[in-house]
Amino acid sequence: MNRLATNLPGLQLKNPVMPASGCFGFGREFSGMYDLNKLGAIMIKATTPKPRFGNPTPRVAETSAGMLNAIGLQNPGLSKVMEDELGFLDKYDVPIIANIAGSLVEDYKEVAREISKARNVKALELNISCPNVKEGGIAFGTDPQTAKSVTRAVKEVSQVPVYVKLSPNVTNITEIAKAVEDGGADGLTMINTLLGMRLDIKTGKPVIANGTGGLSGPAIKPVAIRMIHEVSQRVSIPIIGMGGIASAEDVIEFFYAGASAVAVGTANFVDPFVCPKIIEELPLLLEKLGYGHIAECTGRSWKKNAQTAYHRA
Amino acid sequence: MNRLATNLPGLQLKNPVMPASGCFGFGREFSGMYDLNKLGAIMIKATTPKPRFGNPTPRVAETSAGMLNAIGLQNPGLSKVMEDELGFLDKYDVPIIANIAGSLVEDYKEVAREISKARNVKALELNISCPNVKEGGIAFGTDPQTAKSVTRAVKEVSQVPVYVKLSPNVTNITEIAKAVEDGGADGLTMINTLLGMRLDIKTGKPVIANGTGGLSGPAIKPVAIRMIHEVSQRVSIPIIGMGGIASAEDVIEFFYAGASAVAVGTANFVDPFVCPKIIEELPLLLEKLGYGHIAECTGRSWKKNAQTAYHRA
Amino acid sequence: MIKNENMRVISQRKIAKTIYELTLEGELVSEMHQPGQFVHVKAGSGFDPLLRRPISISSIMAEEKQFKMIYRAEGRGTQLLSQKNNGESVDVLGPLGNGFPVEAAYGNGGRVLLVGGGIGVPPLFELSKRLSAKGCSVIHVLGFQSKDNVFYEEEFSRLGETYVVTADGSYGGAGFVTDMIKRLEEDFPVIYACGPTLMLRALEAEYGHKKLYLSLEERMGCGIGACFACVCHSAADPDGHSYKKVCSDGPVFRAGEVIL
Amino acid sequence: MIKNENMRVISQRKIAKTIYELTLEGELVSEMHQPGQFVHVKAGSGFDPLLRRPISISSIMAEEKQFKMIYRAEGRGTQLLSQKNNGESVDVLGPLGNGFPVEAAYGNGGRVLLVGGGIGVPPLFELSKRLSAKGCSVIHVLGFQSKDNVFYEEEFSRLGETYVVTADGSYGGAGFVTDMIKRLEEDFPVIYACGPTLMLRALEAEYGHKKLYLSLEERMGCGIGACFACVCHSAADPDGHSYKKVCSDGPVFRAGEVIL
Ligand SMILES: Cc1cc2nc3c(=O)[nH]c(=O)nc-3n(C[C@H](O)[C@H](O)[C@H](O)COP(=O)(O)OP(=O)(O)OC[C@H]3O[C@@H](n4cnc5c(N)ncnc54)[C@H](O)[C@@H]3O)c2cc1C
Ligand SMILES: Cc1cc2nc3c(=O)[nH]c(=O)nc-3n(C[C@H](O)[C@H](O)[C@H](O)COP(=O)(O)OP(=O)(O)OC[C@H]3O[C@@H](n4cnc5c(N)ncnc54)[C@H](O)[C@@H]3O)c2cc1C
Ligand SMILES: Cc1cc2nc3c(=O)[nH]c(=O)nc-3n(C[C@H](O)[C@H](O)[C@H](O)COP(=O)(O)O)c2cc1C
Ligand SMILES: Cc1cc2nc3c(=O)[nH]c(=O)nc-3n(C[C@H](O)[C@H](O)[C@H](O)COP(=O)(O)O)c2cc1C
Ligand code: FES
Ligand code: FES
Repeated sequence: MNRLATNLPGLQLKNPVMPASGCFGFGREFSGMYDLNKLGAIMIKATTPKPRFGNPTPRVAETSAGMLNAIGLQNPGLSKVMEDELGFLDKYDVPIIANIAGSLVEDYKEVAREISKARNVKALELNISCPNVKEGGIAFGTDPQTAKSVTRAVKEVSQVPVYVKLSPNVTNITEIAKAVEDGGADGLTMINTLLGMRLDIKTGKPVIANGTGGLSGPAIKPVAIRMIHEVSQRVSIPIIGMGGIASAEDVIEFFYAGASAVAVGTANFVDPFVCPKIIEELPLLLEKLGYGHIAECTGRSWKKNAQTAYHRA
Repeated sequence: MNRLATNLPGLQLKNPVMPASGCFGFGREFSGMYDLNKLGAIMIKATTPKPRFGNPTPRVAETSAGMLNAIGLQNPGLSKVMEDELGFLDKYDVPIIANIAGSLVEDYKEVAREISKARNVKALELNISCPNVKEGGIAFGTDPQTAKSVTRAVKEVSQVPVYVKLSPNVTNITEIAKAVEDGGADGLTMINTLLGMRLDIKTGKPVIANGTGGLSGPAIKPVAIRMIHEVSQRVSIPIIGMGGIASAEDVIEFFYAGASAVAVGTANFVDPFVCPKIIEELPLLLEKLGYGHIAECTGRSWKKNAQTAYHRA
Repeated sequence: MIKNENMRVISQRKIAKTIYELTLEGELVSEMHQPGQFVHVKAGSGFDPLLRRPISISSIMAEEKQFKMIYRAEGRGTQLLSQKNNGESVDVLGPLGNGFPVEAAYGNGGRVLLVGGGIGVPPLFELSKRLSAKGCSVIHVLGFQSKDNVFYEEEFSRLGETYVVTADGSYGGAGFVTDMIKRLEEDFPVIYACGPTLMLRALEAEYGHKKLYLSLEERMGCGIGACFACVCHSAADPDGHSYKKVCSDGPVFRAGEVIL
Repeated sequence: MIKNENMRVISQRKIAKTIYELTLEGELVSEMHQPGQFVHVKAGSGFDPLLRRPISISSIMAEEKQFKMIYRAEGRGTQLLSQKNNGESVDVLGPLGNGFPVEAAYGNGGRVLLVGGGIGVPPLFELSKRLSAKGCSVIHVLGFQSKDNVFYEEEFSRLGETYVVTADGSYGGAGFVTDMIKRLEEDFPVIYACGPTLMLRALEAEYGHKKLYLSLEERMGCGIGACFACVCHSAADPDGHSYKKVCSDGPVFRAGEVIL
């Protein structure tokens, strides 16, 4: 019995577990550690039109049950990503979700137009929630109108379904979610990091060079669950959930909240084998809990009958 | 040398460390464990005009390095608080900060008018950020105009300075902070809890009966630091900082961010002696770090010269 | 008085499936006076897990400055606790709450019934010791899920007649403690009980008119009465705003005092 | 190949003020081939602390399937690590990174200079062992803060001439390693160094034209090249977007390869 196969717009997934963008590079490093074919999909590092070096170091800091990062969207730029990275990943039978970013709407459009032509890119993830860059990023994700229009712009040029990645740093996440749904989003991914900061006790200055950074890891899981629970009841597009996932139990909790697939971020740094481990454990856990298929868990916290034929492969 | 004495509007504090509202009841329980006179001040549990039972149980759930609560502002009501609780606390030489809440602006005004007359109440803490009640609470704290007008209404009737407690569940906390400053707030207290949720892996239902709850504890510290860092640079009223404080080092970090005093919440549950412990350790830590007075730390992360005569007693 | 102490592990024993008996030593023991009180235990260092775990005091050895607790290692906190070895220390806050009123059993005639369910069984042990020491004749009815989970049958038997039931019938009588009590066909003027809420409700329905004392369980924050996490409605005012805190007013209440 | 293993603690020794030497055993040792590589250690169970800690491999005993690391117990992670006792296990990911190119020292004539500062000293030990084994004549200049912090002087002395300097002059020569190197008045065609960035910069300024290999330190997320936390600019393109990752391209670079 295949309890994990999952279909989402553009994505036929062996299982609904994938590494989150920015926490898996372009897969090369992990490919030496396990067979990437085990993954449901791969969300690659944010790609911008031109190469970006990102922020000065230190770029990460540890917090209680979490970490801050301010990488600043470092990436080799659209053409290198398409040639080298997507080329490398093409030998795997794994759909790629390309995380796209930029400073201007034009940037998003440019990356979307090109990268969506790549053979293995099956969906885009529109990153309008990066808290670590001065322009673009989160600025697009905190205002409903802006979020909607960048979604629409990207939808117009993309060859593949577009998932929009939401920022948790907002008063009303449902409003943003509905706006991007209106703008034509095929799905949502949530949550990106919470904006945070740590100060060095000796110097009084921020621990990371950028000052603020994005908070991720188990610490933010309750915020992610709350937001997915809220949004999933009010939109009709599927949600790929993320934020602190580190175990098969966490995956189920995200499904209960309303997710139809999940991504694992920070936990890859703690245990680089975490994704295949979760994928291996999930069927056993589902069996123990009495579910024939993981899709039965979606929205169980609020649905009368959680099963939706739609998400099930 | 007294490195800790701190003056804030209405508050002459032996030291700038106090238990946070809702995490210390009305002090009775702790009074059997240590001498409450050691505390800088006490922020008592939210008081509403009438008694409130609060939400059904379970009301708390553990999360990674944090906890969720949905107490729902349970309290014995204004008149009992004034008679029994403030009466009891009157035998201590500790200023009381009365946390006031309600469903309507009229409720806030009623509690403010009366409770500010109590001899030991030296300031009010206007709770417009409780995420656990259907009416009032957070609804007042997420819109700048509403926040400003409830602040103004309370200021009109209060006999003592008014501190407004901000919610972190907003897109732009500076905007709210400036609005309540405009409304006449004498100070800010921040942050209240982040809205979160946990689902039970067996039942699929929320672990706490209320569904969502407020996330507190070390997990949220980076968010608190970031917000205080941001707001303290843009308002000219002092900030009492809170959110995950559990050690003297944490206190210094909050001062660096821009706080002029701090409150300790969740950590009281983990170690009921945490407040006196921190108060004892602070002078030693300040000495080690080379500060003559804790006020020198305020805003050090962003100020050229952090010392402000104003905050120093 | 409530104290906080790093107590020394004297022994850690697995006594049934996932059930451990932990003996700790320290000054705090001299504050323990009443059976049915509990301690609040910090299972790990650091902030994960963050909160303390409430665990009943199951046996007090005042002279040795030792006490025992019996707990089920299930979640992260109790699992970490079960990994503590001899000589290591455990951060304990306590004793907390109001326990079983032993005096209530004096001079009522008849035997005193102690009813325990699962991890509600432990606090009855110190209670039974004290009642026996005072010359009361005690009888124990202990319910468990299954044979694997049964513990302390022999220890209780030494203090008085002991009946074990298991929900799945794999050991002792089959069914619930209430079934067993009925089968005993005896009138107990005083009953003390600790176990799952459903069990307590059943007992209250049947024996609420007796002197019945129930030890409740509720999720806790502080454990000392300060956070309002563990409240229940007073029976006198079921929909109103009067309440009792399980941690500091309880965990033991007389039947009829609060809404279960 | 990079592996993840719960390795067994063989010994844990305090060898200087806050400095510990930890010996671990496991299969992972058979993957360790190069001095200057590091492991990524999970110090506690659970999520506090969350991240792994990068610690250099200081000695490889391939036959015993054991290796040593030497670390300073300062923050929460390393303090937890220092509490691990014999027989307990430590979660290790490794070996990581590219270490010191031992071959670079072959056939250059003259003695090979190894320069270490503080907790940069440990990886030089395995390097020195290997160079010595290959017949190279090694000389060590080791800098520490103060007398209390000095470690492994004897161990290094057994492998070659060893000069210790302390910043406060409380032991050995006073001052910095660079002062000591000057005092040696010898021309070293090949130099390997590990220590604080300021020390590495000083060495680069003075000896950058030699075969100088520097082991860098940077805050890390993943330790395997996936998160872009630990990048530095390529020297060829100081303001551009080309970069090296300390964790997977380094931690050892040839002087002039990256911007320190
Ligand atoms: C007054 C009192 C006395 C108790 N005495 C005993 C005893 O003697 N032996 C024993 O095995 N258990 C006892 N319990 C139950 C015990 O507290 C829980 O089993 C324990 O807290 C679970 O922790 P965990 O780390 O295994 O679970 P986790 O799932 O990690 O716990 C998560 C959170 O939920 C709380 N929690 C989970 N289950 C319970 C529960 N049943 N009751 C209260 N809080 C819970 C935990 O305290 C923690 O805050 C008692 C509970 C109370 C209230
Ligand atoms: C390649 C490499 C090899 C190293 N080898 C050694 C060694 O052999 N012996 C040794 O004692 N130390 C070594 N270090 C430094 C060591 O990693 C830090 O001292 C350690 O991570 C601090 O952890 P903590 O728990 O004490 O401090 P905390 O303050 O709790 O650390 C908080 C966070 O900051 C990071 N951090 C703190 N200081 C450093 C630092 N100096 N470098 C990198 N990250 C840091 C931690 O890894 C953690 O993520 C090495 C560092 C690197 C990059
Ligand atoms: C080091 C790091 C880099 C990240 N880079 C990106 C990125 O490039 N694009 C993006 O959309 N999200 C990025 N994220 C956010 C994650 O994809 C994820 O949304 C977030 O970390 C929450 O999940 P987690 O708690 O499992 O890490 C990054 C996160 C981390 C920790
Ligand atoms: C159990 C509990 C009850 C609380 N009740 C109140 C309250 O009545 N009024 C209020 O303003 N804040 C209340 N808070 C919020 C705290 O005062 C504090 O702002 C928050 O918990 C963050 O600080 P901490 O991380 O130190 O706990 C409560 C928090 C907890 C955990
Ligand atoms: S647990 Fe805090 S009041 Fe009972
Ligand atoms: S630490 Fe992640 S890339 Fe180097």
